[in-house]
Amino acid sequence: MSFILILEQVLNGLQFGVMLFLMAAGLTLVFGVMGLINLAHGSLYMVGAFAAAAVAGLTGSFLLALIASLAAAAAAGALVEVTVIRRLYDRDHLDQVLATFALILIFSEGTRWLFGSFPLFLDVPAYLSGPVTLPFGIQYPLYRLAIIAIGLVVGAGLFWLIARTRIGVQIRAGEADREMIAALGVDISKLYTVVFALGAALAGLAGALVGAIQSVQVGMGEPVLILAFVVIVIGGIGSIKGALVGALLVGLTDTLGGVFLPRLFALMLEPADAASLGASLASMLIYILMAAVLLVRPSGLFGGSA
Amino acid sequence: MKLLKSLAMATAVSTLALSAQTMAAQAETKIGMITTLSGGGAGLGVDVRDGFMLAIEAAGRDDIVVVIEDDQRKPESAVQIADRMIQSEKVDIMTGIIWSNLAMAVIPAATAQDVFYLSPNAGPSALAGKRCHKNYFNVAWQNDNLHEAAGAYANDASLKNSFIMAPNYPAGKDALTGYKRMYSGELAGEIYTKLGQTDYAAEIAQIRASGADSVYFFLPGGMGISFLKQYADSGVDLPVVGPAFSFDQGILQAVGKAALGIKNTSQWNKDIDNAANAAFVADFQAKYDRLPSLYASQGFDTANLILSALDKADVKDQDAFRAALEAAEFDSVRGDFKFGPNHHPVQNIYVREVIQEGDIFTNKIIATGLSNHADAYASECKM
Amino acid sequence: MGRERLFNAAMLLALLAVPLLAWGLQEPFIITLATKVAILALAGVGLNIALGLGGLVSLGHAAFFGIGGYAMGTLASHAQNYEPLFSWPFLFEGSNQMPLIWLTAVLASASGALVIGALSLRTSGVYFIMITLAFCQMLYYFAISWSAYGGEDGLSIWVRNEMPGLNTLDPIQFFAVAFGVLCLALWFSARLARSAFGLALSAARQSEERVETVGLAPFKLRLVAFVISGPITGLAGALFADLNRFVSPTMLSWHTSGEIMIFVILGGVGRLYGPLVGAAVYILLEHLLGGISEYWQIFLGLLLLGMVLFARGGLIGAPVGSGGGA
Amino acid sequence: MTNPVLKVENLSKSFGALKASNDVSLDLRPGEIHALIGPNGAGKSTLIKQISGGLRPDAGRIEVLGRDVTVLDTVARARMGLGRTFQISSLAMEFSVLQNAVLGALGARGRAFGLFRNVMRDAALLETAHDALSRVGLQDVAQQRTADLSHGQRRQLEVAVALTLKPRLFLMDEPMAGLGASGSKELTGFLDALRQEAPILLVEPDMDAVFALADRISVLVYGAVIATGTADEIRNNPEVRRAYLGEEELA
Repeated sequence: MSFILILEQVLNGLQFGVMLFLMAAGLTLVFGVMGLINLAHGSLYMVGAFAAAAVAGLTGSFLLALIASLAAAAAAGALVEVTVIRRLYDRDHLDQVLATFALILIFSEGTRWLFGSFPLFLDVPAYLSGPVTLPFGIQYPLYRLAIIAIGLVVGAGLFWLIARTRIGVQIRAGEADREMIAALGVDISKLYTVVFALGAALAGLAGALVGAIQSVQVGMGEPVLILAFVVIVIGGIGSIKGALVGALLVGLTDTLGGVFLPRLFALMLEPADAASLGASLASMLIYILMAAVLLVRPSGLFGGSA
Repeated sequence: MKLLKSLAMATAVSTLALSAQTMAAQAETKIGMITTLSGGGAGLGVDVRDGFMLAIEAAGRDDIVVVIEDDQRKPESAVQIADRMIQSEKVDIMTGIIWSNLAMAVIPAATAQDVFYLSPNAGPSALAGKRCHKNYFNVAWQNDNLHEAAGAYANDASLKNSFIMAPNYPAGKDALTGYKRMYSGELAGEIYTKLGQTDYAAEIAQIRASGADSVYFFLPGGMGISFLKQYADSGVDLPVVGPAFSFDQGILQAVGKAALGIKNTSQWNKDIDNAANAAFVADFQAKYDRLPSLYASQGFDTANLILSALDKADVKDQDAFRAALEAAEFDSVRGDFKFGPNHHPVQNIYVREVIQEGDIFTNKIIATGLSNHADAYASECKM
Repeated sequence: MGRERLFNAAMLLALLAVPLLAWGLQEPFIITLATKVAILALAGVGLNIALGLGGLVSLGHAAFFGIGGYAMGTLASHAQNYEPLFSWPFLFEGSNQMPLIWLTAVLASASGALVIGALSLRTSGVYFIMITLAFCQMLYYFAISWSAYGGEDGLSIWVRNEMPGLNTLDPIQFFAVAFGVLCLALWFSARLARSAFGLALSAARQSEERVETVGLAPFKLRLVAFVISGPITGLAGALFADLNRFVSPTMLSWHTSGEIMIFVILGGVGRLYGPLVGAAVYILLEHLLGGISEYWQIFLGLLLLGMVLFARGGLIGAPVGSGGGA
Repeated sequence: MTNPVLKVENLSKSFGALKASNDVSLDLRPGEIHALIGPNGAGKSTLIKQISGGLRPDAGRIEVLGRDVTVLDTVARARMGLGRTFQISSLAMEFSVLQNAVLGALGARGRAFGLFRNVMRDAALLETAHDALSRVGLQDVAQQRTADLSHGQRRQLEVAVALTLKPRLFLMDEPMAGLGASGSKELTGFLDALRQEAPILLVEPDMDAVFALADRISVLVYGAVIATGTADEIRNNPEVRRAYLGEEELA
């Protein structure tokens, strides 16, 4: 159990956390401002990845692909908001769950109809590929460092937008009291479309960034969606700060748990059992973490209203 | 264009079947195909169906009706469709299932109701051993075979300390058991990852620290793509060996140059030189505008096996038809094809290497991992 | 209320008539389909007690559906392999008798509901939805790696379990069993809705403060509702596993929770026969659309979306008009 | 004077800098109506919420019938006979008027886990419910949905539901709000008789009703009780006059 391996795993945890933050930020924003549960958020992640793969295939430029992922996801988000989501704001969570559950079906099979049934090619650009040696002699993929950097930059941008800009003021006011800002003459419907499209763009970017090192295929958004929900619940729904803390917590727990639990059990049980028991407990770990947090703080670490 | 064509054909065939259902002409042979045609794993089902239909249409017989249904990779849907095909559409033969868990849900019940089941893919160990059945045939392989061949190849390539990895589910455990059955070297590590895991940074770090001399992994579908891309990007350049599932035609294009040079084991490749194989590859590419994958070859062989048996016996006379199937006198794309006592293939399993032809990634055979290899469960099977 | 009662009776009769007709025409598959509708409606009736009556939006009811399924799977697999399940305090080799299996399924899912309920009911709103989802996912991942009972490959039972006095292999008789249990559950939930407990639980859904002020503890009411709701969905799980003669972790996945919730919402939340109508429509759609095209799920998605956006009161609300409710 | 039904000693509660309750002490004696008046934002509702158990005080004690209830929750206090009506009515809107009353009677009985028998055919509960409804004059709208009631009728239903609990004391938060002149007069008469059944701590801005009904009045300003006494004592108390009544000439 070398020190270098532990450090490398912590970096992996951070990278996973940052990616989860991009997903969770949009989700918690949409719920915080509009009080809407959006199960189709994972589909926007997929739309971003597919758009990036398509543009990278045509133009060969990774930068254009990232821009395309932001644009495509934002456009898809805005379209869905105007046609469907707009009718759901005054409905209860039940109808929102069912409507967005239906959207998942439409997005998944629609994407498969357009792009075919096989995974798409999206690769790390040459200038970002290969490992780089960090202090303490750690060999770490440059691209993952890039993801951490991009994630933190986008995160800082989001905090700046929320804290400093006009839209930020409207978003925070909207979170506090939706009826009030309508009364104050803020064009509610435009604000909601912008917030929803912003959340979608963030998810699309996450999809594109991760798509380069994972598989761009139909249904890739779903496992990430569940993780994003776990993150915003731990962090406290509606709080961007909560989403960041929750994302890093889940990222580290999932990564380090997956590595150290099997070794922990290996001390007690013989290898084969330790490996499978460790692996199964590791996959349950984040759900145990979420249940524990909710029992101690029923509305998340930084949670406001339920 | 090709999507619309296969879409139209599939609808035509199933509507034809539905209309034909009322007048169940005696002479007719009805085949029910249940496979995964929607969701993430749809690529495999589409390949098996396209390979199968290529052979059926080439035969141009009008006394065969094929009913195709999508199981959405859900066991209860597969069971529901199987019940309908057996109880209401009275099919004689069934095929198509890709995944082991769906196979376990459907096959025992189907064979118990006197329906022949020819598996074009899933080969769970239970159905090859204690719970084999006279009406059950597997045309592809038993799940462990490709992994056993990889173990044998590791010995030949004098790999002494390999790090092995698979998802934490039955097929994953079977895979590593199969590899260890043939592999005689040391194990630098044996880890099970979460099913559907997409980030392997933690595992790659463990490989780097384990001092292994090679890596053997079984990660089907999207899991394999993620692992290969992250492995190529991590700077760990230990040789990698895997089963064909992560290197077949549908997956290779999404992995790209990260897979170049990687050795993988398969019972089929497009460069096996026999007439049937060359014709199959050409016809498939002409009809579907893409290179066939090993799943397509398995679908194609399954159809030709049925056609050869129908030439010799009527499917209603079950014993005669079973004997015809066991004889397996058809020219398989894999060359000579014969069944073992438990109706699983006894065949060569080759070692392939990933190469690039133009802008298409594909494989070429470099060695034979195991020749005339039967599965390890045949002895437990008492038909 | 009269019109709704008439509509409900018509729905129940339809569910009875279709398989009987199919039995006459020797169409066993239609009977199996009707049995599946009855069983999934039963799962919905279970959820509707917590969701419709108590306002508890649980996205984790697949946990009980799966526990019931695995209770059946465990007992039946030990019975068919003659391996003892446990030898202390008495040698028990599993069983393939439905009554004993149902009892085990009900007890197992009730204790599951007690544990999950006691922990989850400390939260409310979206947090409650998410914590129930979390417990369900925990069981899902546990089942996948629990190789003793097949893990992800699932567990197949060769022969359907027996019911004294009936041949459950005959589709129509197994339909009768499922239909009977569904009618029992509908009768029980109707009585429950009009009982003292039903009144208090429904009041807690409308105004928690009012219930506290009259001296009743909302937490206890909701926990009891959860512990009544869980086993009914668990019993449906056992029957579903018997229908397919197969148990697998997919019964525990959050998709299954979503589908059970769809049955309740489609039919109209809080409507007594909502789950019956919802399950029937959903399965009919899945069956009919399945054949049309490879991309049939797009149409299913569009139809579901249309129903949510335009049929406000659910499928029962539309023809029967508002009013009614618990 | 037997010992008081309700005793509040040095109750304090602050939200950040705001001292909503500032060392409040008061009591409620049997057969008495004790009115609590004060300008808006004086902390009347916060005080009621602490007495009923909805809010935990920072300091101080609350005693009901001689037992310390400071740490008990709303449900426990209700079971000890503390009946309450709300400033913003909190009723089961989907229920009929009768169902809300039966809910109260069920609460009084304490056991709500009858799973089978139809609660609306339970003779004992129905009798209590109908009796309470007729006492507040709602018996002829018993079958109407609560959501369709007028604001005044909802105030009456709040009182009726409290009655079904057969409480040992009443906490009433502005029961007259929204009632017309005739409604207020009627309710004033009703409360006057009610005091024999159980004493009432009444928060009410309607001065005529307060001075007509209250045996004692406490004046709450900025969270503190500045004076307690009979109607006349309060009317002539200079501090009260300056802090609260100001120029408003008393009838």
